[in-house]
Amino acid sequence: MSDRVAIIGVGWSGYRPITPELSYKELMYEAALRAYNDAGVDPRRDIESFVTVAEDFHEGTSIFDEYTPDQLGAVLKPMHTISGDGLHGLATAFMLVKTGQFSIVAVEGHSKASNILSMPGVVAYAQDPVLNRPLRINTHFIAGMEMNRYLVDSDTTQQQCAQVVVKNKRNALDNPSAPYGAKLTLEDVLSGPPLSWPLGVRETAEHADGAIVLVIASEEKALALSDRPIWILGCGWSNDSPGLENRDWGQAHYVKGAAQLAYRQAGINSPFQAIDFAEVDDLYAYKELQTLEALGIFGHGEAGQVTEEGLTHKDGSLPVNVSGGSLGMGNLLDANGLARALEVVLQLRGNAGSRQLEDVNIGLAQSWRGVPTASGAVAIFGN
Amino acid sequence: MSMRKVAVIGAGMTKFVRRAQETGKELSWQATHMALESCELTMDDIEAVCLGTAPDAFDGVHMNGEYLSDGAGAWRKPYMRSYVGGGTGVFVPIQGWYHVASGMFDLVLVVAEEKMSSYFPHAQGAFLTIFDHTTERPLKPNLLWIFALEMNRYMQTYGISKEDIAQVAVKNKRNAADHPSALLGDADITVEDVLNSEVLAWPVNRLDVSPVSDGAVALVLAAEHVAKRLTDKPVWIEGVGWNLDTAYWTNRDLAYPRYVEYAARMAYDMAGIKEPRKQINIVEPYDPFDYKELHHLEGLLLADRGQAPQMVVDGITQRDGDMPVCPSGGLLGVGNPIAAAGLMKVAEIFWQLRGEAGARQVPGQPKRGLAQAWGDLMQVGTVVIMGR
Amino acid sequence: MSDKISNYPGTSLSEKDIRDGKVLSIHDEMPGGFAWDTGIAIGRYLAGLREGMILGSTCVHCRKTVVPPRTVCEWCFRPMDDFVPLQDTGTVNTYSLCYVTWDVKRIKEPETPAVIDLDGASPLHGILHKLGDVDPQQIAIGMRVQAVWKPENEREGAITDILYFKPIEE
Amino acid sequence: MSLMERDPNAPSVWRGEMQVTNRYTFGIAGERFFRSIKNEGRILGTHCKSCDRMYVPAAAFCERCLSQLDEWVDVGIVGEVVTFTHLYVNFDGSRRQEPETIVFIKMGDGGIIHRLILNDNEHVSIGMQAQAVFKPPAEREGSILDISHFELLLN
Repeated sequence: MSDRVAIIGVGWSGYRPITPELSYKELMYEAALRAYNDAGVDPRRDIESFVTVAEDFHEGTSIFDEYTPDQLGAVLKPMHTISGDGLHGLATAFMLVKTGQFSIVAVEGHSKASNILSMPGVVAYAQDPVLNRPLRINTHFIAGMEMNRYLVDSDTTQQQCAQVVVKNKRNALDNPSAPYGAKLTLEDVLSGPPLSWPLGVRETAEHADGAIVLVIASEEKALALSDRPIWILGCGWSNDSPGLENRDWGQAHYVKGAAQLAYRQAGINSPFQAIDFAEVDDLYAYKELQTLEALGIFGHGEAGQVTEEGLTHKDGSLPVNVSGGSLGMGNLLDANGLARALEVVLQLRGNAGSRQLEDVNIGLAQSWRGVPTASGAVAIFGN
Repeated sequence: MSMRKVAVIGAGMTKFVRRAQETGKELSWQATHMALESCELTMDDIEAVCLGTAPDAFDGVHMNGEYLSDGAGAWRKPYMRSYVGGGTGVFVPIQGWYHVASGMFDLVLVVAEEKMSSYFPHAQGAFLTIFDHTTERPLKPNLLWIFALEMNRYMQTYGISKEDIAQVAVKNKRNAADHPSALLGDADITVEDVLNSEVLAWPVNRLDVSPVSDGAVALVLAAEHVAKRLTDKPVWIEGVGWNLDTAYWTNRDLAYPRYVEYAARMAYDMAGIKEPRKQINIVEPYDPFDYKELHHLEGLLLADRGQAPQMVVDGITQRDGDMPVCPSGGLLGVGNPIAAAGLMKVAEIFWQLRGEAGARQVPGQPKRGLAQAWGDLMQVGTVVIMGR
Repeated sequence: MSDKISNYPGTSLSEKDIRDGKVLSIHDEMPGGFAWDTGIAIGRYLAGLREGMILGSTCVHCRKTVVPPRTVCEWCFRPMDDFVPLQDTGTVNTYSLCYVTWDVKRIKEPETPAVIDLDGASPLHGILHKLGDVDPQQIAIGMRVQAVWKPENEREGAITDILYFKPIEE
Repeated sequence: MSLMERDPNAPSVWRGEMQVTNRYTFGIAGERFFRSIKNEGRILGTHCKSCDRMYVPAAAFCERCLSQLDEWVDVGIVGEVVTFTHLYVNFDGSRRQEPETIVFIKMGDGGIIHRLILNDNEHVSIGMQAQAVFKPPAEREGSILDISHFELLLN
């Protein structure tokens, strides 16, 4: 086993509601080229293994992994696909390096959500085909039901959830990669149309296109190639029951399991003390609050209140989703977690431009695979 | 830096059937449950789960890995699904290998499932959408095309006859007669039967092809210190390799699977194997079509280019030959529930090396075996080498 | 097999079992509409086909001309240098005579898919298409062929603007 | 990132369908679970002895310990509202004029996801009791739709 593992290069393309000028391959290529350039590596010579995260039905192609190698420089190299979130892909690269067999690995994730003409139908195809799908209920209902139960269990209010939208969309205005920034009031959010009560349309992330590539390296390579490697201190991932009937509707156990694994590696006992900032799932606004509690950063029922108090704001003591989150950057499908890891890396390097946080040394990224799943991952980074 | 050793300590599999009543979750559970029982472990012992399944279109569930997770034992555990098309079945144990070799986990479940019969009206329909959506799909290609195109190129390049290739189908279907899970075992099949079966896509006849199937297979992987505690017959994963060629499959020579060679070289290097033809005792190469077994033996460097057919003709690859190939019966005989079929090959090597393969046991107490799968658009090779 | 395994699970059904309702089943279909962005390279490829031209792309560094065109060379990872018009003639690299549809129903006259290595592209660089105007039994690897195009006013910028490739005498 | 020139007149999208058509069997547990709904109007669970959990809908295996479950139990047709939502979009994403109410009704340690039909002036809240309303036996096909909906059970 090697010692530490670092991110030595990042590249991205997008994120935008549509990307009509580029094919998905060209979008991936743009992100890859930037990442390799950033890391100072030649993929044909230096990168030893490649990982893409993708799902067939997001691409409109069965066995999509066929189409991954060329535009990443991975032809005739060990490359595989993980049907998971970008942070699952990152964890895979982390493990590959930890085996000692690979010293440089690239991870790619992308979204061409704008090319999917029937998104609700595609998402619904993830419902259990016998137990749930015959009911023909729009899959957002799962978020509505979960939010309802979470609000009751945790004494959280709709206003507190709406506050997440105000914060994240405001943060997005400082992120040139975020297409959905806006200056909204609490009233703007609360007066928006309902989607799946108590969940509103404005509390739901819209889709975006984009691609992200990260270059991961062993400690030895990282120190040789990079003057500012960002260390992966821990990663974890976990699943709760896939069955809607077997789940705990109030709590995100998939976050807890993933966090425990990541904290154990990073040696973190008190996440609120240890972590300087976090990028967490907010595909639906309540998810940010539920997730922060499941991560153990705040106690059960506290996340809403601290959000109102401004603790998670950009200038608060533990900024959350300074990038703008998914509410601001858009839902990038399988690439969501990589967008979050990317933001953490940029912040830890001091490369985050006008949204740069001061004095940050440890950041956390977390992702969820969206309805109807109970699956997600966590990664912790340090500079 | 020395790598952590990883062992296979348990295996389970369902029957491979044309249409299973079980849901995909239930098939996964049956195989997983059996694998745990085989090494007397419970879910409390398992630290992480790896799943392999091929296109979502088969099971007919978007994010099929998530759907199958409970059957694979993933409840509140770290769980991931890997995907390299048809190569997936031999990739999942590689995924399990890096879970353990990384030092992250000591005991990992590896599960592969496929329920092809859920695609309706015919499983082949799922393959219509594997081609490039803009430049190829409008031609309405079906899966048989690319195999037929590759087989023809292979035959033409080396002057190989259909008769020689048909011997592979005969050997594997005969071998499968001894496999309790097999769908298409046939102890009496002849070369004539294969050659006289209906032409699907010349040069491919019906009996050159493995059957569409449903099924699941599971393994338990353990780190060295745990494996030694749990069993006195661990089977070590000595080398792994995988490799992906360009998606532009009409821009390369289909006569030789260089991606298999690259994957094999990676695995041989890791296993310290210098002379594979001497050091590998049993081979389970991927055989969804009979010519593929030959193609892959060449890519694995176990036969010279164009010379694999002669090995079959000479009986070298029979179960009692010098280098038994597909003693399980392979995909041609046991069946081809894609990802599960690949993992079945790894399970076969496990059972063979432990001397637990029953009627299929190859003589001579083999020490080392190799399983290989292939997938995508004539594009990916996955290789696992195991030894006692 | 392992001594502990006495029984292999798995319940086999016949098509009739399901059709007759001996076991319960349900059908579904995913609404799967896509509008894939063609991008720089494939956009031009389709535009070329509309004009009756097959475009490849060339990498000066690797001295390769490939088809269909792409913006990056997969071998050296440099940007491709330019589009290159190829000839619409080529050589049959391999072919099949396919007697079944995708759902394995018999057809009388075989479909004749082939990989055609195009003149002007690097050796062994071709595209998937079909052969036509030929007795299927006369098709051979190495045969010289040429594209038969749809009439200009029917072309739409698609690979099907080429109807098929037919043998030529040279 | 390209040296190659974009053609502004080139077709910018290629449209196509990803054909995914399926037929699902109900599985070993699903077969019995839905047969009993169809034939008897009864909702069955299976009990895991080692985890002491009652799976509803009945499952063939315990997802926690992977034991085989063969203790089948009638769990009745009434349960508590664990959570609910008023949904303003249809299956295809189009907007609804009036929302539909979706509930999760607890039965055993699991439950049923379904629609809740509210009578005039009725309001649902978490913790209320609701009961399954079945289709007439002649219209049942062996499906989750054999339960027409749930309705509140008012004391």
